[in-house]
Amino acid sequence: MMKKAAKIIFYRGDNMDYSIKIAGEAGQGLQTTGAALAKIFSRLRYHVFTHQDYMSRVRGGHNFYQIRIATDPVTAPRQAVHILIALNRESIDIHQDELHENGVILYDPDEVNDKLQGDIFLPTPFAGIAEEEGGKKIMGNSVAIGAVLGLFDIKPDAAKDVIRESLARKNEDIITNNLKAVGGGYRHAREKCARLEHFRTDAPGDEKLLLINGTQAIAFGAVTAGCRFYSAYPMTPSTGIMVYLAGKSKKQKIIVEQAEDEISAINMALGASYAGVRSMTSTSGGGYALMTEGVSLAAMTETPIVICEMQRPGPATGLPTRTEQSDLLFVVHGGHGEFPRVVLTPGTPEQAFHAVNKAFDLAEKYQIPVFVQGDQYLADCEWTSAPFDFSSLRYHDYRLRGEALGELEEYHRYTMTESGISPLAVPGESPHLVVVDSDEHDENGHIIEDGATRNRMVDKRLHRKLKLLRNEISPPELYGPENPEIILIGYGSTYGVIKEVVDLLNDTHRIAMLHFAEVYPFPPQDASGYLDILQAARHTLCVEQNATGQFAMLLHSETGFRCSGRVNRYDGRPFTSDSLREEISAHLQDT
Amino acid sequence: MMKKAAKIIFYRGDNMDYSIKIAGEAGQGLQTTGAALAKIFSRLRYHVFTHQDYMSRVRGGHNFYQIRIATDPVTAPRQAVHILIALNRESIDIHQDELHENGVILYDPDEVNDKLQGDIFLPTPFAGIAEEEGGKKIMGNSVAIGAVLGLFDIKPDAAKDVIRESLARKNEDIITNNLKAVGGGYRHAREKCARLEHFRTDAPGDEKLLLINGTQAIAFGAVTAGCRFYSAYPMTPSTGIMVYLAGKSKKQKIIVEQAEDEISAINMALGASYAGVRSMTSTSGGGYALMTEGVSLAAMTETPIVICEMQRPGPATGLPTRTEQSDLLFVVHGGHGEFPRVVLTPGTPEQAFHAVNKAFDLAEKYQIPVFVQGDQYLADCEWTSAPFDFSSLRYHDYRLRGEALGELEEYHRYTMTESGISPLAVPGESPHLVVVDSDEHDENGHIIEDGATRNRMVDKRLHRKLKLLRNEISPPELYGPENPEIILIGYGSTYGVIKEVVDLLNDTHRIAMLHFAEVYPFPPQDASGYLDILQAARHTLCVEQNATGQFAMLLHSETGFRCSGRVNRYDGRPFTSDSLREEISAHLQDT
Amino acid sequence: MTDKKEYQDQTPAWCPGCGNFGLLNTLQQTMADLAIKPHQYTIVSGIGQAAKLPHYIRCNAFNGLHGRALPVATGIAMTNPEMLVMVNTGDGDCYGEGGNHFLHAIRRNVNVKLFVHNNQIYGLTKGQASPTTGQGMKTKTQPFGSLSAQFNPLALAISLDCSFVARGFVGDMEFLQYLMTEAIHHSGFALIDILQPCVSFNKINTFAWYRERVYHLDESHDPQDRMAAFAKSLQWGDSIPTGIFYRNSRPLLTDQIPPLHEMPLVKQSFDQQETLDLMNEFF
Amino acid sequence: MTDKKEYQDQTPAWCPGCGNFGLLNTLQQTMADLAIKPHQYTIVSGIGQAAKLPHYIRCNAFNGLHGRALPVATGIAMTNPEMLVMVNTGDGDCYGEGGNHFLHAIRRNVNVKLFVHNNQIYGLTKGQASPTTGQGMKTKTQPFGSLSAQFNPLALAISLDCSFVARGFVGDMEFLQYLMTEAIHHSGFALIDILQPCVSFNKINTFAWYRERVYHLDESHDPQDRMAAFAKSLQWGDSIPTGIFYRNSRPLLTDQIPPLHEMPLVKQSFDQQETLDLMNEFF
Ligand SMILES: Cc1ncc(C[n+]2csc(CCOP(=O)(O)OP(=O)(O)O)c2C)c(N)n1
Ligand SMILES: Cc1ncc(C[n+]2csc(CCOP(=O)(O)OP(=O)(O)O)c2C)c(N)n1
Ligand code: SF4
Ligand code: SF4
Ligand SMILES: [Mg+2]
Ligand SMILES: [Mg+2]
Repeated sequence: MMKKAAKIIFYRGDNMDYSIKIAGEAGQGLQTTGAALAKIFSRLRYHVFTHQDYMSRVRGGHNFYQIRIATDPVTAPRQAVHILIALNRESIDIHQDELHENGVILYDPDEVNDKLQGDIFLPTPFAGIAEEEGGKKIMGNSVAIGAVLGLFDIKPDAAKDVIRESLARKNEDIITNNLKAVGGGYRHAREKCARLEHFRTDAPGDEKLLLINGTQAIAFGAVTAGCRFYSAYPMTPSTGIMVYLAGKSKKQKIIVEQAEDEISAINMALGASYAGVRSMTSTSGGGYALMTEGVSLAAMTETPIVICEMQRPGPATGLPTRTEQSDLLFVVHGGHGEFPRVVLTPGTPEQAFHAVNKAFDLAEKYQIPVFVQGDQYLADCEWTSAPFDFSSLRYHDYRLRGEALGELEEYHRYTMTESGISPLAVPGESPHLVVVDSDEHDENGHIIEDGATRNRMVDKRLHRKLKLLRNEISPPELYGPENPEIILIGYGSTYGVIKEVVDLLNDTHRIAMLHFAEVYPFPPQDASGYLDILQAARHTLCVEQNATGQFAMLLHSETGFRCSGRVNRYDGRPFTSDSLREEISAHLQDT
Repeated sequence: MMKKAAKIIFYRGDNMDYSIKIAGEAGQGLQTTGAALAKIFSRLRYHVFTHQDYMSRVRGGHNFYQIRIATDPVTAPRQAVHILIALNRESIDIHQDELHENGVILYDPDEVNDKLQGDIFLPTPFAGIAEEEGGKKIMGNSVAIGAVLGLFDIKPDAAKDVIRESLARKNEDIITNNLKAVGGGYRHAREKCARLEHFRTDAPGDEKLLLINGTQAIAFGAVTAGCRFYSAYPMTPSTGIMVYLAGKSKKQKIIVEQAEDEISAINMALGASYAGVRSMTSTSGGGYALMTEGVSLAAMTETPIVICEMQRPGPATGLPTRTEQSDLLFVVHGGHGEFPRVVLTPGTPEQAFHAVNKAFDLAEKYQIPVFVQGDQYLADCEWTSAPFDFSSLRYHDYRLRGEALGELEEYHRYTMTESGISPLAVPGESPHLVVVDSDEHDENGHIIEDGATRNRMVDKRLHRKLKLLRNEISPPELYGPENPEIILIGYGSTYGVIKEVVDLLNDTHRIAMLHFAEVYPFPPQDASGYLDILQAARHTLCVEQNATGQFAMLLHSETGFRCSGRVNRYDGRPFTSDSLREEISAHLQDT
Repeated sequence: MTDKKEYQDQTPAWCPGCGNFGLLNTLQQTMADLAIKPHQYTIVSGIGQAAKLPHYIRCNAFNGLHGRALPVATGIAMTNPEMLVMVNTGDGDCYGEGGNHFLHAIRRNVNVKLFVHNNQIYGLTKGQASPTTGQGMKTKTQPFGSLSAQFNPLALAISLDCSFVARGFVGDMEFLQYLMTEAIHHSGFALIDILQPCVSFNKINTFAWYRERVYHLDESHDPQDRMAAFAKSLQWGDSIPTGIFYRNSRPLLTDQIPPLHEMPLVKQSFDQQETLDLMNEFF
Repeated sequence: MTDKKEYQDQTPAWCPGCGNFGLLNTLQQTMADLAIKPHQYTIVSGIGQAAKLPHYIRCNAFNGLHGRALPVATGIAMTNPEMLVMVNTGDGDCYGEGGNHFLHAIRRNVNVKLFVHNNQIYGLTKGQASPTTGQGMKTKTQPFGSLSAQFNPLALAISLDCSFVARGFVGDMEFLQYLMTEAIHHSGFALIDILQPCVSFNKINTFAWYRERVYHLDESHDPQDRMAAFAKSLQWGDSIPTGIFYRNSRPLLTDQIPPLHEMPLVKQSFDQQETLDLMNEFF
């Protein structure tokens, strides 16, 4: 059965929908400020969507943090900005064009040595106000937060808890002074801004909202799926997963080991999995490249493992802090020899949370490598969402342990079975021995070289499992009318932006999104009618964050269906709903 | 224009066509004996085809070396054996079934403690005869050679040069005694064999013939293509390439460096290429897995490199000394990010020789990684062939060096050009600097992060080059009638066996082979009519040495064409012409 | 003490006369004498002749990739510190392809026993130089002789403050058994570099060659003395010391990891419900 | 002697106050004083903050993959022994991801100068422990502190008989320039481990911390004495020696390779016709 999105949300028209951009150098604290603002609004039960743009450096350069706040769910960035907090002169130059006609630019006149004229400017001496309020220069960030609250006339109290939490380890004085700085910023904006009438808040929703990004959702998902061992080597944009898990190591009893390289990372994780616990590793494209031999080892030894591959623009080091979907076919085909694998490509943090849960389940059930593939955009974007639904979470321990194992008369690691799945025993818990081998082997796990055993093992490991695996894959999600004339096809992190574009265009077009959150094995065509729907549509545009259209290729090679057109972006920046809408419109006009 | 095979050779019917199998343990010298026999026959201007089957061990186990000798060209192994030289009892048990009805088994009665009855046995005390002739036990191998010559009544003198060369570094006594042993074996066979009438030689051809295997052809090809630096890590079945090149290091001025691992191997080769010489590395699937990050580096830095990937059955260590074609899609899609590459899949040693030449040319012309993909079967099989045609060899030094470089006013490594190809300068030969970077970069090779430069560089590096590259790819070879009803589709090392099967079936069927020796970028469909021919055929069977039909997938994903059927073998053993014929016939009957 | 026969498995595919046989026998005898049951230990190996060993002794086994035995062993040892984890693998595997893991496994000090079958050659791939091949030795891929300096695993291990560093010789089985026993009893990462003649491809470092040169470090050698150990480790040539060069009592990695303080990870139960609260941090 | 300005290129993207600036300046000054022209040397680097250096100094540059600078440098040095080849890269890059190449580059003894910017941290990826991070230092990914033993590159290099082994400190630029000059003049693989404070992520090993501890090895230290060098290399903590610990005169790899005896490979002409004769071996 085709899964349908619960309700079609209509694009927000006149509803509250603002974008705030904080821009400046790395090291100016824009990340802290942005995160705090996002949290304040989500606590107020507004929908929030944030994304970040940062350079591969620790200080200086030019970065930004963009926050969208609205009463309806928001799932992508927009082009226009209503509030620009410019932490330096350069940020004004770069982003002034993006300002909404009613927008306002906050800047520190003591920092930007220039008199900037007009209503659109709200000179705000961040550090100065902080000092006036009795604090230190560094508390200018709190002034900026206060000023934003001021624009919307949200009382500074709303910031209290968030500020307190973000400074948890600081002394009370610092917290008090920061809160005073928020108040100062608030008053400054209320007093000095000439455009206050353009900023209004609608009543927020009733529901408590989560605010979570992709790496957090993946890591949280791993904890709830029973991950007990995580080894990895730091690599943007996957590092957030390790940071989250390391923070939970003690309480949740998860070993987090930083390996000397990615080869070690995957092999350690395989060792832990062999020993009897669920294990995972994560990396980005370059690290995955180094892991492919280990992926093949997982397959041959039938050792369960979950691998999160968070993409960034390649080849090689590429644009290390930006986004791209360019490792799809590499993940689908990586590793020498032939073996089954699963590749999940969630589109939102919530989907990522569930994907990781499914990944651990499938990896252990079928004793195969399972991938969760994301990208920098998914990793870093924060989404608000209703509390995650735990009812569909799986947890079943498929391993043969302790007594159950001990009671067996015989045990052979690779017993031939109809399903291809052999019992997976934990070594050491009984006199039975667990022997695994990267060479072709017999049922006992010992090296063989004869052709007949080889054939049987390939059938067991590959053909039989593959047959069952196909049925585990969910069909793509159709969002929009059931008989669309235009279909925007996507997978992975473009989910949110495509969805919004469908909303933007659905009053004038019969348009829908077809989103694949599980891409390998490719979703079977029989059960769900997605191929019929594609074939019946006039325009089928595959939207991808890459240069060659890898998903369009995969779709074609797996189903024979060729999209009528492709929309590709490969400059490392995400689509905004506005830019994608334009591209789609242009496409439709061309044809 | 579609390339056509020069002439259709007809299957040999009554012409001389014998298979000799030498079987025994590793360490019994069967490789030396086999190689000598093959050489003796090729020197006599018979056509020879040999293949080997060996275990992943140095002594013991069970191995064989099979030699086919004929007056017509032979390009694949056959099932039936006319002469079995059994070096131990086990070899008789394993291979007796394969004996041709008129065949004969040579064994050493002193070794096999059993009286074996009947005409099919020719007890030959190899060591005993050697000793009788005044030599040592170890010269039993020469007795075996002599016995084979005896069966065919080829005078022992025919062995003289070959024996002398193979013992080049030994003293004259040893050589003399070995030659005596050959004589002893000869006389023994003439005197004792009851089936002499079944062994006859037809007159050989006039043409001098080469005898060469796949790794030799690749390595020889590399030398003639100007390869100057080779770094690799030993891995079966690619090691032969390193051995050949190491042997030529001094005279041909080629640096051969054994790296500490495959990662180092490819990065060293890239360093050498950057420095200004043609360089290459080789490996098998597991090593290639480790190299994929380096492949991506080659692409980003636009550093020319040739990579020979010699496949063996996977996943992981698999069957390390056997054959498979299971890394095709991994080589086509390996490496993170998107970039152009070329994958050549020669079918014979001669094709391999030329493929390597083309690989070096394309790698340097387009500044990309170029793959020559083979497998254990291609690596180890020896073929006779007419002297290689050198007239089509390319050699052009595309690098900007010395004065030509010095005269330039400016030099930027990644100058934007219409072709996408920027001038490739050799550092150090002029004041111009050569700066390359694995990050995205500007024309000077310096790191950038802006989207506009990124877009331009992707267009230059990927899109523009890809357009030109497609035109460099040769169409597949059609062997057989122009309007076949049945087409056997193949790529890589199955060339010879498919060709023979076409010969075997072409009196009863309108059957042809379509062989792809260059698979990526996929040969354009427009210029040659191969797709029309495929579409017009009733049966299109894709023959592959793997379990999943990767080439059939690639063909489908690139052209939309689906083969009507597939023939796959994945037990690590090559197809024989007889076994493949049977499978094809079965297929045709089924449908 | 158990019968050594209990530890026998597949028939070895090694060449007759290979030094690996003595090593295998010694290991079987060690396990029998220590009465460590086959299921109580796991042997991890890479790829090569040495790395086939786990198929020839009854044990839990993970025969992994070339060069990658140590990370796998580390993963097992961290997850289940009650399991005796050993690595049996070759010089090429451990010091060549796997060199980086060798360094960092020593730094981690996991409780893994590393037995390197050092035949100073790549055996399985038929005779290329390994890191420990003597300088100048010619092979088919080193036509001018092996030009890189011979790798000294003991000196390196001592430089990294490896917790237990020893050398053995397969021709001296009793002593080797003593070393293995000590390594197993030692708490910490233990390296025994074991001289193991390859009769097929190493025609220089033969049984006779080693036998003429090896001697036991005498009582006067203090394995706690790092400088003395380093000095001894540099000795090679006419006389080659065997024995325990160095040992210290660095804390185990696993003793410093709080999640392991109560019991091995593999024994800890998991309750999904208890993890769901973590969601609250995101409100 | 040339003007240092000739060696300036892009503006560094490092944090204000970073130790890398001093290192860059010193290197530029060294090249200027030695009058080695930008096109006469090549700097190879991996990925990290340190590894950005080749963009900031005028030179031939190969900014490769994380951890893989040394093999690239080796390929260049073997192909063109007339080129001065240097590697500037980070501690994580060289001793972590690239550890295996570090070992084997030392063994090869190619004429490469390796300058490791040792800030005892992963800078670019924002503060995870590197192999040289002090034991116990907590980071976001080492919540219980870095548990592995601190990696000692000097001791390891000496154990491998590295041809030139030194330590410098960016806060002591004149001495660092002396070390760089010596390394460049030395024939053989030369390591300088350079203490380079990371002001953003390493709050322990700061400029002040190093300044209080570093001292110059005095004249009495004989760099030919391997045991003394090893002893000195183990010193770390309250006082940290800098200077040339060890040097020897092992032959260069490239001097032992016959194809290089006449001239650099890159200068040798190629005549395809001359190679075709090789076919005769197959008749
Ligand atoms: C990634 C990879 N590279 C190369 C190989 C081929 N290979 C298998 S064993 C081996 C060398 C074995 O040498 P050593 O570890 O010394 O073991 P020995 O056979 O001498 O006991 C090599 C190079 C491989 N299996 N995998
Ligand atoms: C294969 C791979 N793994 C991981 C990374 C991510 N990465 C980039 S730099 C770096 C660490 C840098 O540390 P170091 O070498 O000490 O340099 P520093 O920034 O401290 O100068 C890492 C882990 C990468 N680029 N490639
Ligand atoms: S090749 Fe050498 S190491 Fe391998 S089994 Fe034979 S003798 Fe032993
Ligand atoms: S993060 Fe550290 S090493 Fe990197 S530039 Fe900043 S101070 Fe320097
Ligand atoms: Mg060995
Ligand atoms: Mg660092």
